[in-house]
Amino acid sequence: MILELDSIDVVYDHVIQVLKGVSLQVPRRGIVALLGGNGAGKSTTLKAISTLLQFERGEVTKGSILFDGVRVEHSTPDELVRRGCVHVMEGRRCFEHLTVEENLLTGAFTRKEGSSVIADDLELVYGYFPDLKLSRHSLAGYVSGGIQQMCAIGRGLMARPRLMLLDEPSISLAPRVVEEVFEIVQKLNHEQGVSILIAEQNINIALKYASYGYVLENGRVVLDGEANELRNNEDIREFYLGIAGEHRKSFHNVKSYRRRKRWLA
Amino acid sequence: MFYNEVGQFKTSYRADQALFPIRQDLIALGVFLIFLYAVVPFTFNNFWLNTVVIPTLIFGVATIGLNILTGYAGQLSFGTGAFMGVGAYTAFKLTTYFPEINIVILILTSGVTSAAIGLFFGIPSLRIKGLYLAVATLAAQFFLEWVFIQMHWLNNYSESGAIVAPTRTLFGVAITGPSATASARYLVVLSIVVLLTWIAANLVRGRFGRSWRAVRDMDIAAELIGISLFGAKLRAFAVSSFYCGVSGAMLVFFLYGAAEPNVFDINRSFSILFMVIIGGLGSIYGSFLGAAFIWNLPIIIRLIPLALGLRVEPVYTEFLTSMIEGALIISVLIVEPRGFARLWQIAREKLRLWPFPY
Amino acid sequence: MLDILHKIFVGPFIEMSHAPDLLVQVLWEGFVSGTLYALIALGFVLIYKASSVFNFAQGIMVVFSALTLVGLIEMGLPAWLALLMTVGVMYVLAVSVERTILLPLVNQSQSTMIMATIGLSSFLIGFGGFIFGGEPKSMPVALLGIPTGSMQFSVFNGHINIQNLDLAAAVMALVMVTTLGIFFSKTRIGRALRAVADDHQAALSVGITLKQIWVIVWFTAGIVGLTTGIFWGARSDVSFSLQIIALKALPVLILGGFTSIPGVFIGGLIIGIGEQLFEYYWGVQMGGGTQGWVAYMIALLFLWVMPQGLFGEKIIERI
Amino acid sequence: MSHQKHDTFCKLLVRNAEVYAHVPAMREKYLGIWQVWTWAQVLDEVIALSLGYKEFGVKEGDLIAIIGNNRPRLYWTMCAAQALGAIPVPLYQDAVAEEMRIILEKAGVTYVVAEDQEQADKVLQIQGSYKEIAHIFYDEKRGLEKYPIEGLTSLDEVQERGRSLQNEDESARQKWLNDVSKGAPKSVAIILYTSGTTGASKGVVLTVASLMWGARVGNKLSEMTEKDTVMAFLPMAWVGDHIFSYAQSLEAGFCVNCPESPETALADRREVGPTCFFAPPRIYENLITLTLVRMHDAGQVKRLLFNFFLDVAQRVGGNVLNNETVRFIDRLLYMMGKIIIYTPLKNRYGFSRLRVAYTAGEAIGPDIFNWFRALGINLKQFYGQTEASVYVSMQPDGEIYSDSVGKPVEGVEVMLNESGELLYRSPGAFKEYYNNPQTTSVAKTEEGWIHSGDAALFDGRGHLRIMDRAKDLGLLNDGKVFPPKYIENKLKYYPEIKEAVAFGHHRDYVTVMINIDLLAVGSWAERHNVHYSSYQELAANPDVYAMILRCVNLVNKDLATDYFTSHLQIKRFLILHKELDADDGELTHTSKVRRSLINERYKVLIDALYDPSKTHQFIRVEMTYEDGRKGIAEGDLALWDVEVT
Repeated sequence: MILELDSIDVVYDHVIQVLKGVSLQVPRRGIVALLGGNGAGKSTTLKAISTLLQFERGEVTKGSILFDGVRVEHSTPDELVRRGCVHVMEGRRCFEHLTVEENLLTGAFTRKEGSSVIADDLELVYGYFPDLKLSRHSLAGYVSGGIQQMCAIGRGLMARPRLMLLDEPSISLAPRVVEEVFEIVQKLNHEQGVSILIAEQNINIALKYASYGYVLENGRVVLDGEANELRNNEDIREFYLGIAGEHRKSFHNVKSYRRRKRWLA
Repeated sequence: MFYNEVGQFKTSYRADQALFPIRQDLIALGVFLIFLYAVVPFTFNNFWLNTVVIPTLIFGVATIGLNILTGYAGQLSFGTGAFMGVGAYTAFKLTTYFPEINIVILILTSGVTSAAIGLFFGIPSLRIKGLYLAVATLAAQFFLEWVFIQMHWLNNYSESGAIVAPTRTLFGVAITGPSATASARYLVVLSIVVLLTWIAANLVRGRFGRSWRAVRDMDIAAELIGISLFGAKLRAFAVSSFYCGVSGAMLVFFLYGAAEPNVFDINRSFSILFMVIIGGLGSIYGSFLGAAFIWNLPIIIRLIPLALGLRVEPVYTEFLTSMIEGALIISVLIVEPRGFARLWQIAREKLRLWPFPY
Repeated sequence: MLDILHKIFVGPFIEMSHAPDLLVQVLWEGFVSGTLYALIALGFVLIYKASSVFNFAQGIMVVFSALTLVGLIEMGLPAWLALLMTVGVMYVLAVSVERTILLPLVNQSQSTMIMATIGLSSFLIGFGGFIFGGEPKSMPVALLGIPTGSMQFSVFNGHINIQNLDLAAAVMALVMVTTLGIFFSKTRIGRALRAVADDHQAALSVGITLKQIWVIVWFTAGIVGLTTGIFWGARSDVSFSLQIIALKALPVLILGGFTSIPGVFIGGLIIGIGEQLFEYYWGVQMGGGTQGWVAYMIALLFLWVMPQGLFGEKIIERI
Repeated sequence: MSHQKHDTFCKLLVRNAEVYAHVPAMREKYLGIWQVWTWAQVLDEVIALSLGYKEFGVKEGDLIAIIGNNRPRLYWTMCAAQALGAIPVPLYQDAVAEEMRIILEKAGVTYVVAEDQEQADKVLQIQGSYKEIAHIFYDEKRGLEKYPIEGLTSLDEVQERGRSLQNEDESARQKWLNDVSKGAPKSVAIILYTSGTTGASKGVVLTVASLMWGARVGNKLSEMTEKDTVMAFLPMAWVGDHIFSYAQSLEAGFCVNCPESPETALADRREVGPTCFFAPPRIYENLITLTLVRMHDAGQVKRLLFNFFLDVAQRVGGNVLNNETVRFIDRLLYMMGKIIIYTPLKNRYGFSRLRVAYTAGEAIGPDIFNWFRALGINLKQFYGQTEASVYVSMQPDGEIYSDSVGKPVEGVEVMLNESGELLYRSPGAFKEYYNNPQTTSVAKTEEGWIHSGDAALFDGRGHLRIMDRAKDLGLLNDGKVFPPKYIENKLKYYPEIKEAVAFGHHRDYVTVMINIDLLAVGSWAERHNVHYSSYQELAANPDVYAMILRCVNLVNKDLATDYFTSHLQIKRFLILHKELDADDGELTHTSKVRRSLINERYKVLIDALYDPSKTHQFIRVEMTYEDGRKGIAEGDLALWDVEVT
């Protein structure tokens, strides 16, 4: 196991409890999906792992996070990056006033090797993301969403990570682009052996690539299992895939009262 | 603990949106007003009235003004001192030309001129915002300061360059000038302050207030839903300068009795900005908390060593004050960015929920 | 009415043509104050470029560093040791600012950060005054090996004199601007600085250590402040009134653009020269003392046309 | 205005419309503010409804089922129906469609008034198999606008029809008033289907006269006037709500407040501030659990103050309320406690303006009873039955003891038969069980005595003490009496335990089956870093078992102190893997335990409890989700022993 979370609690501003007893594991070279609607606590979980939480007045109040067997929940983001855990944040977050290439180069900030080694890595990233090479000199602020997403992942790759945390890469991207991005991520996993933890709302695509999945609902893991097991779990299909019974759920007879969901048995 | 809200329910939206929907708050306010009107003028001696209470009230009005512009409308401004000066000089000129008109009315009308000038210096806000807008207000501050010094017509060509408040009466009692007693001046100032605070509180809750806050929070979105940014910002400048103008006029007529141009310099703008930050951005009663604190801080610092008996040269107290002021602003911004008002609000909320934590 | 128009639009230019040497002298005076404005503004740009925070306390850091230097020299320390000690003091200041203000306020809005720096400037005034006393002090120029005396030139059959001190200041300003310009665009740390300015959370996620970056930036701004303090103190004595003049940096920045280092130099010259010319040819008729507000009026005019200044980065706003 | 003239509820309404014309009669919180109707307005609304119903063919003798939360127009439908001679039949709104069909069919209901889309859907589903329903009316439009069914109309339309009728024909209103004035007290006022703890639910037929007697007695006991105000939040099918929010309100003229929804009932109650409050023990238990859970999360100082002054209250509160003599220091401490804890607590409960609070329907745990009296809330326990128009016995002022139900009410005769069952004779007695003469004859003897079905005894102070349901009263093998309710109430005092079922009839010792409270145990689990993702996982956790063991030991210690009850100590217990729920028929809709069904459905668990060799027992049980979908709940439950002193 490259990453193990043991029932962590996260509280913002000492008051708002966001995560309650979340535990999950990511096997070495595995792809794991963290599923759930917005506000379920997916981004918070990733920020707890990459310790970006401390800069949002959030803190892990209970439980522990082991990366490669070492407790990291109270370390600093740059230490995490040096150990090989990179967090590609939600909404891509490229540096708008830097060019695409400068963005990639900042990705290698923590690397000690000489400029020649970094140049090779640059070519490697361009190999995986050919489109990036075309727009390498334009300001990241002006390129399309898809390119920005690839630039963000490429930037993460430049730090030669062993674990990448991808936060909703499919957000505001066209389905064809999402497919393309996920294909490349899978290739990365196979060829470079980078294990991936993806937080996604788009359950369809996440379960297509991930081997194992956790379902988060307002801060608690309510269900977890193998990807195909989850795919045909009857409650997942009803609430996240909108399929009731065999046919697709029609929304014109939506009730004005809400059925209380019970995750029993 | 003191709140007993059982039995207080609303049967109309108007009642639900009242300024003080909970009865206990209304009672507390009533008691406080009675204390201010009946008890303070007779029990407090001149020292307390002149150095603590009246200045706090007067600067409270200026702080409300700046709060409307910076706290509610989100437009940074360093021109408060100058707008106060405009109010003071206008009142002085008006009372020299129309001595028989009641001084209180003149003071309120002097606010109108400073509102007009505030409006003028608000025009740049159409195209620029944030730091860039700070330049426009700095321009106003330095330019107006220069005008106060240069244009002798403003102070009726007096050699000292200062303006002196002549004696004026209200209902036969002298309220300005040397012969006015502290409690008379206090009562007039209090009435004006209560009136202006009430207007501000409702203004901020109403349509104006909502458009200001929308502009502050996300001006692009505000524009999209149809709020004219320029209109909202200009209104904020106008109302804010009106309050600063009236406060400046009161400062000269009801407190100092006379004033040179340096009373309204950039340092005055900074100290009012401190009052707004510490009091609480975007809160009317927070302005008074901030004004009371920042104005009385140097007095406290001077009193404590005297009480402890050790001699401190006056220049050191000045440095000590600005050190504490600076440190305090930073700590307020870290602990509670919304200032004393928010702390007061949290305390009130805790009392309402007592003994439960949530 | 006509003669007023004449006074404003025609008179001054006639005067200029009559006494060209006087014009050159005024231009040189403008150039000198322009360089000093540029130096102050440089401190502002450094911090803005790296943390999008407009540091109101930059003016006071100039005064504070100069005061420390003079105070140490008066205590009998040799000049070079005093200089070294002051640099140390500025480093300690940079670290403590990062620890007490920048880290706790990491995610706050820009206006909150501005108010924090205003608080910092008020604190530094008090602290500086408390330790070094309030009276203005004169900068022991000779000890620090700064050229004194002046040179005469004859031009347009009149003569102008140029202080060596001002020349040195101009050279120093140019040196600083070029080195910092290159540092920001080409080096690894420079790129990291710009990344932090754009999105400090994303910078963190890539492994840039925020603490280290901010300390570097505030320290360099401190050094720039010290050099400004030395040259400013040499011209007029070192006193807290400088803080008001430091506010002039704002119009300079607006002209030059908040994030461009070369732009700051040009902006500083425009303001410096513009101010002197206006004061000498127009201000006198209006009773003098116009330097106080002319700079801001110039900046306002520019803003009306180019909201992001001459060289500043385009403001990118996406919803 | 002598009593005889106003002998039906409709006549009372007409009187109120004159005498208390401008006094508020009913309030409903809707869209954030309270909508108010005075008595005069209520009369107009009822007339419009009544005439409207007539237009839709409602005639004398028809049965109108009323299903839904407490809504003004559902209460007015009762009066509107009674004016036409029809009989309102309120049902439990949280019953599953299948359960409702049985009652609708048994009663032969022809019209149904459903509150909202949820209830309307159930009735539409029932219409598939029970064809007799002529028309369905609904109050809340949300979601129903697009339903293309012609037998479905909104109450707005009904009232519209009623008002337009009055416009066309001036005399319509007067004709309605004349019919009402001819109303006979003997006529049937309402049919209430009991929750039926033992076997199928029975339809209790109550005449206007008996309900009127109950209302007058109730109002006299609590000195209700038109200035009072109460909350209507209990199920409308329960006699407690009917007598309190309908009969007594009409008789005394006080105001009834309907909360916006069941979830906001507590907050709405705090806004209204009722002067008189009535609820079953379950509501008081939940309040205590809520308080203790929140106080666990409170800060150090608050918790210290809370615990200190709570002890003072437990020690001295009761006698302060009964104004017995108390040491000066205690009285001082109690005064301080009043300012710091008790009044604010009452404020949070919404009880600050309370003159008197009642509990009935089930025996309340003595510790729970004392908790509220200690805080200074004038809580009283009384004993009543649907069949007796509620009031049988009431705790008189000054003589309030936690384990008694007081003395028989004026006009009610009480006696105990040889097997200890309580019988009573009262003007409030019910007429019959609807369409069920056979059980009626069993319950009512010739001389008018009614079998209560509860075992009771008279204690030394002449007060009545209810032991338990007669059928549930068991005997241990050594012949000692075994009252399961008595033990269960002691267990339910602890916030961690939501429900408990005790076994011991024809057994050697007492064992217990426990349901944990998800709220209390969940917050305990969070504090102790216990990881769980579902109710079943938490219920099976050994630490939770240990916690429940501590509670059982405390109960045993308490039982051991009294010679009469020491034989009732619990020897073994288990924690059930699912919550007992009304949808599965294990509880009634007023959350009383259905022992017969539980004994039969969980027989395998009970036998395991009495087989010392077994430490675990597998159980597989069918359960229903909210929307009626069936699911299987299975699990291997641990059985723990408890040493007995």
